[in-house]
Amino acid sequence: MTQKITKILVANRGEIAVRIMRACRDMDIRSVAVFSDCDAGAYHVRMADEAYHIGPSPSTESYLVQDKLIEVAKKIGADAIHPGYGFLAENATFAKRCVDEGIIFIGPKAETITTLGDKLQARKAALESGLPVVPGEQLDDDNLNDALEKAHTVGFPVLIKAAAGGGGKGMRVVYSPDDFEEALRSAGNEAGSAFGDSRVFIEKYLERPRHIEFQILCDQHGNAVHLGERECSIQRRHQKLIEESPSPVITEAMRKKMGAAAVNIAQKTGYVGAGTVEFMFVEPDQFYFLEVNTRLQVEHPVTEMVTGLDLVKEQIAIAEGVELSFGQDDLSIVGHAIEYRICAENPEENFMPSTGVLKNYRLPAGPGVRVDSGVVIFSEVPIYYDPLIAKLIVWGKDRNEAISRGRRALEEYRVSGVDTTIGFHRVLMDNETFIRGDLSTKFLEEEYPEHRYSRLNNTYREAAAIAAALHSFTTQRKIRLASSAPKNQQTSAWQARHRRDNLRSFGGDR
Amino acid sequence: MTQKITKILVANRGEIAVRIMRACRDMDIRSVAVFSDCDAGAYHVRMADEAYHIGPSPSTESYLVQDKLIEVAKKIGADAIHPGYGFLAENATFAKRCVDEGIIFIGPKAETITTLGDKLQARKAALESGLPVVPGEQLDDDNLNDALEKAHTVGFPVLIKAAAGGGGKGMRVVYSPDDFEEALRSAGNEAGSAFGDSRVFIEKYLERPRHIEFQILCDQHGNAVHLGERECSIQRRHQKLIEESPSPVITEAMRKKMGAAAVNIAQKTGYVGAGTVEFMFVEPDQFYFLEVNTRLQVEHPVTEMVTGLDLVKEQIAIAEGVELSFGQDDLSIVGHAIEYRICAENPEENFMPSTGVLKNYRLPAGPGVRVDSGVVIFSEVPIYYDPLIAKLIVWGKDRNEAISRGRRALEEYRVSGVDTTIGFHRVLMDNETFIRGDLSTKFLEEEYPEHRYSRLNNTYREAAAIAAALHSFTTQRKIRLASSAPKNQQTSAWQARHRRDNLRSFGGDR
Amino acid sequence: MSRFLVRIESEEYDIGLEYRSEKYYATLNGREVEVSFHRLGESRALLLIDGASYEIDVRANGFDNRKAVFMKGMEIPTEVEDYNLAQLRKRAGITSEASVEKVVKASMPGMVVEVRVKPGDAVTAGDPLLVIEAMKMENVIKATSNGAVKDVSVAAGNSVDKGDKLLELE
Amino acid sequence: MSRFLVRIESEEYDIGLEYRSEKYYATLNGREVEVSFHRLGESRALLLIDGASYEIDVRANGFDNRKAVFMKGMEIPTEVEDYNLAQLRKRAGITSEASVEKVVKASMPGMVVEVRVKPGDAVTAGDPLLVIEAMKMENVIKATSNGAVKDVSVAAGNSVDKGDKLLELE
Repeated sequence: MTQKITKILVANRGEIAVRIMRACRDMDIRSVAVFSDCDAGAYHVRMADEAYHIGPSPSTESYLVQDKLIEVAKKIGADAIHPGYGFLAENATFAKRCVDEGIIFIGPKAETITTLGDKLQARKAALESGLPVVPGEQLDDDNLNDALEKAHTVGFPVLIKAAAGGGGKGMRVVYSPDDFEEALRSAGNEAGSAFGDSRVFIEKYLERPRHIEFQILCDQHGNAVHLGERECSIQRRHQKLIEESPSPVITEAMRKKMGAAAVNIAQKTGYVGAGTVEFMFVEPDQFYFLEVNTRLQVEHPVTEMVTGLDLVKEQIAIAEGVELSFGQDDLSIVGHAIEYRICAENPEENFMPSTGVLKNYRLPAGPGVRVDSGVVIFSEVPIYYDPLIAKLIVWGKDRNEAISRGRRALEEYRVSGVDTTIGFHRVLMDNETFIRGDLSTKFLEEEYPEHRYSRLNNTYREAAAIAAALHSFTTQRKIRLASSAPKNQQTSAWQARHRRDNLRSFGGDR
Repeated sequence: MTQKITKILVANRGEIAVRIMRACRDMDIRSVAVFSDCDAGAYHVRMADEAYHIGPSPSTESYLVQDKLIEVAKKIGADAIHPGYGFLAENATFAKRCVDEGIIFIGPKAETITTLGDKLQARKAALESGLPVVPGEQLDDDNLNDALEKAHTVGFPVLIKAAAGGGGKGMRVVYSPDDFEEALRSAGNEAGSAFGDSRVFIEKYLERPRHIEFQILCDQHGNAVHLGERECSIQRRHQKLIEESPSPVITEAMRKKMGAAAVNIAQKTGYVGAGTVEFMFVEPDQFYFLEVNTRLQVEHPVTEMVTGLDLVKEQIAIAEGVELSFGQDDLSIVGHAIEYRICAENPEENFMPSTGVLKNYRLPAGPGVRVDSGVVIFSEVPIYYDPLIAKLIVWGKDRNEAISRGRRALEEYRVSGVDTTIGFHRVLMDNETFIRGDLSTKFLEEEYPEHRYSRLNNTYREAAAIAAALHSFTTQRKIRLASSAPKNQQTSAWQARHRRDNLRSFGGDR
Repeated sequence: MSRFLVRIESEEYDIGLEYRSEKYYATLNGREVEVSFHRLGESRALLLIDGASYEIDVRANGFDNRKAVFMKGMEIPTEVEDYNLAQLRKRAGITSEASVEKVVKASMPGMVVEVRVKPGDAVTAGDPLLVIEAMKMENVIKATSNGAVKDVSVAAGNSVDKGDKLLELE
Repeated sequence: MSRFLVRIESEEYDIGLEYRSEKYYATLNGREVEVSFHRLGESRALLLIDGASYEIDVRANGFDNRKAVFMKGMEIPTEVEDYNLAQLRKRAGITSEASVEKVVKASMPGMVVEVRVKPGDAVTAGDPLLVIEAMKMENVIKATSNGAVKDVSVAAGNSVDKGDKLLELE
């Protein structure tokens, strides 16, 4: 009982929309883009077979408006909607709405999203599936004494977490009982205003855990597999920056054990589609269930690179009702992959977002290099959305080869017009602790407490000094030569010279 | 007894120079570019750690001048020279010269190059190694009757080939004994003037063979492996255009048999380094030795994609004296890879070379796509060298997935400023005979006798018509609006409008 | 509304265009089509035609009506004329300018290796006229229409630049 | 020969430059270096320094001496001055213009969420001044030097464009 999908509306933008459309093209499925005002010339619109305008730039007036998406999908006869990640990807209401309108939602069932989206319910499901969870306690609404007692049972430091949480909101680490009351109150308030749900719970706070997650795939016929782990310990503000697969510390035995646990909770909750089961991991072999992400994740390409699978194609096949074409034993991990999130941000200014037009944009290439980009040269990075503009993924036959290729590709990547995380990543690739694979979610604050990410040395400084002086020199020289020309001709001699010479050298060693 | 290489002079240009420098970076080896006048801003110069000018644009005055290359290598203390392909890659004199000067030549020994570079000697070596060769005969210099008799023994049609041949020069197909004498004479003359060696021999002419070649790797310690085959049957004028690995017709048993034959001749001739043993193949299981290419080949990336190895890194390790880190049994072929040669040529004008500046140059990307490019945006494609500007390589879990990704990547690839083979390749990916894998070296002339490579249909024609009319319309409109402006402002309204609007829309559906 | 006649291969398309309150309105052979047009660079634009997305590059030389439209991995040669002028021209029996070009020019720089015709020779479309070596390959320049050789401007051994006149037919 | 003083981090470099018969001649802290310079685009060039290859992008704003040099995956902030003027300035005890900038400007468009200081407040380098929300994230703007708040130009809820004045220190 399969239903061939022939046209997919991609309810997203940026790199993930482009990524999904590439899979559509590979499957000979027509892809449909939607776009807001400021995305009228965006790369995902150019990549699509069809494209429709859905509203003003703010996502609340465009990409998040369920009515508009459904309206376009029906008007143009799309069989299915792929939500990507973010926006409506984990919105149970939207998933249900699609189904009600006779459109396939490429993702898990609405009920599964609801269950796993609530941290308390997810924790319960994990316990029932026999997964280890971090020691912790649910809290009654208003009983502070009871809560404090439970905190003592769990043992300080404790972590207060919002039941409906995400993105670090409604989360507090409490080291001492004295600070508990205030932290509890403020976490509840923050959760209430952010999610409309002030329920919180407490967990034992792990000081230096690794973030390890397992990719799962489940078809509509009860078959489920895991595709190995990803290590995503390099984070800032609970947002991942570098992900890799496999993890440097997961043995084959641990992979089997944790993978089985991941498949188990998926099957217990009736999971369908691609998903991720997240764990905290403490060496050598303790792991704790964290949560399930009911969507395709940003970092899915590292799993693709080491398994040879195309996860978006698998998602679509599952949505069509096709059985998985492989079992757990058919899968193996080959080599090592690392993903670098290329964000329009200034790492030294606490990753402050940066906007602008990409005056230069040149992708790295060659052996072992993949780029999933949402922008091209002359694209504008608008203010309205996530600052992730692209992902660089490298593959090597082992972790060392992957790191070497990462270094090379990051140096090849050329972007001008916005600040990016490229230089930051390049610095990390020389970090001995990273190279040793000694990672934790505390990595950045421990290694770079000053937020300075530099590999400037005297040779580079000298080269940059000569470059800067040459820029001044050539500009001055031209202004002198052109001083009798009308004023508007004087702006930039560097430019003027270039235009006249039409890309030829003006000097050099000929 | 290994010698660590720390600095490599890359005696080449274009995509292969860039490719080699990428491997150097991955191995933390300093790479040195050399460049001619017109390559002063070339991509390989920008990619290098160091770069030195070696002469005027014609390759006979720069890239082929052995003295200059040796001089630079010695001046800057390069341990090794990598010749790439073409230029001096198969020049035994240069290989010997390097060794004499104490510089490692990354390639086989001079003697091996000499032996295998001569078709008659190579044929003899193949026979001695027990490889099947095409039925054929050596010819005495001046005895026509004897030659004709031998042609009859071999059986018409016969192929007359120059002993020193290459690139189709000194080669004639003869269908009838009546044409034999003239063909023999003209082939000899052509060979004499092209190679300074008028010796020719005759072979049975195979009508529709496949071109199948095996990649080999041999270290300095007598270890040798093959890395499976490449099928390179899609050719024009004896030059390959599309290569893939594995071949759609080679079974595991045939791969073993032919691979063993390839390893055998390599070991018999004392081969060291990376090389390719070429065969003609007639279904279902006949194969004939053709020649050995004593260099890295253009199409090496398809082998890299299905084996996970980096052949340039392997070459360098072998040159350092390191033993191969794997045996034949450790190797396996995973998935399927196809390479498209992106040449600055017009396929419909018999692949006439095209030169110019790349006003737009955007690489395809995403899952399963690799690009080895020798150019970037604003690069100039000069008249002096090979028209190959880049290679697009796609990988899929099977041949169908690779073809689908090839289609998609070719449509993503955007080049303006020169003609290219991109559209040609895209058309071939819809060809049923190609999709079936029914290939031969006659493929192009059989399938496209008119040299027309088009997939225009009415929908595309209509879109192009509207685009062209809009271009005229917007240009006219601006000229009208600007008619009182000074003359030099009128050139292109499309441009003018663009500059003023700074990348914003001028119309559309907002 | 401006009206254009666009020729692609042997097909002709009648395109009407109008720009009104920041929008483009188009007709294709008399039928209305929804068009949205977004500039992406000097000669590039994103064109949506009834929703279908085309990223286009247009190359025009400014000397004649020909424009090359690059899209979906294809380079499509087009000829654009004012619709009314095209009708006048047709009624007068004049073929369009692209097909009456009789001057053979070098399409790339190179060296003339061989000239195979001389003034007065009759040639048929497809006949080899001369051979130019460029990028280490010999390229045969062929006649694109029937005619007679009027004049040969180069000789074997000459270097030519792109656009140089090679010979003229009549 | 023109002479420049270039400051990168806390290091100073004395660069001499001359252009003679189509070649550049350079000195670095008095030492001669071989320089070759090849234009690649509007603000890009290939620079060979004693053979070492650097593909550079230079961004200059035209208002002050600062230029950002992008190379080898790094963006390197530099300050370039005429060498002699720099010496005069130093003798007069004036610090370079970059470090005396007291006007805090928005480095990106966004919305002011919170203003944490008011005129008259004393601030130390690193103190939070205000919070701007952009791209769904809150960004804290901090003082880059010690001083007192002279004037605040925005209030919570205001939208700001890149380059807008936010407040001024003294």
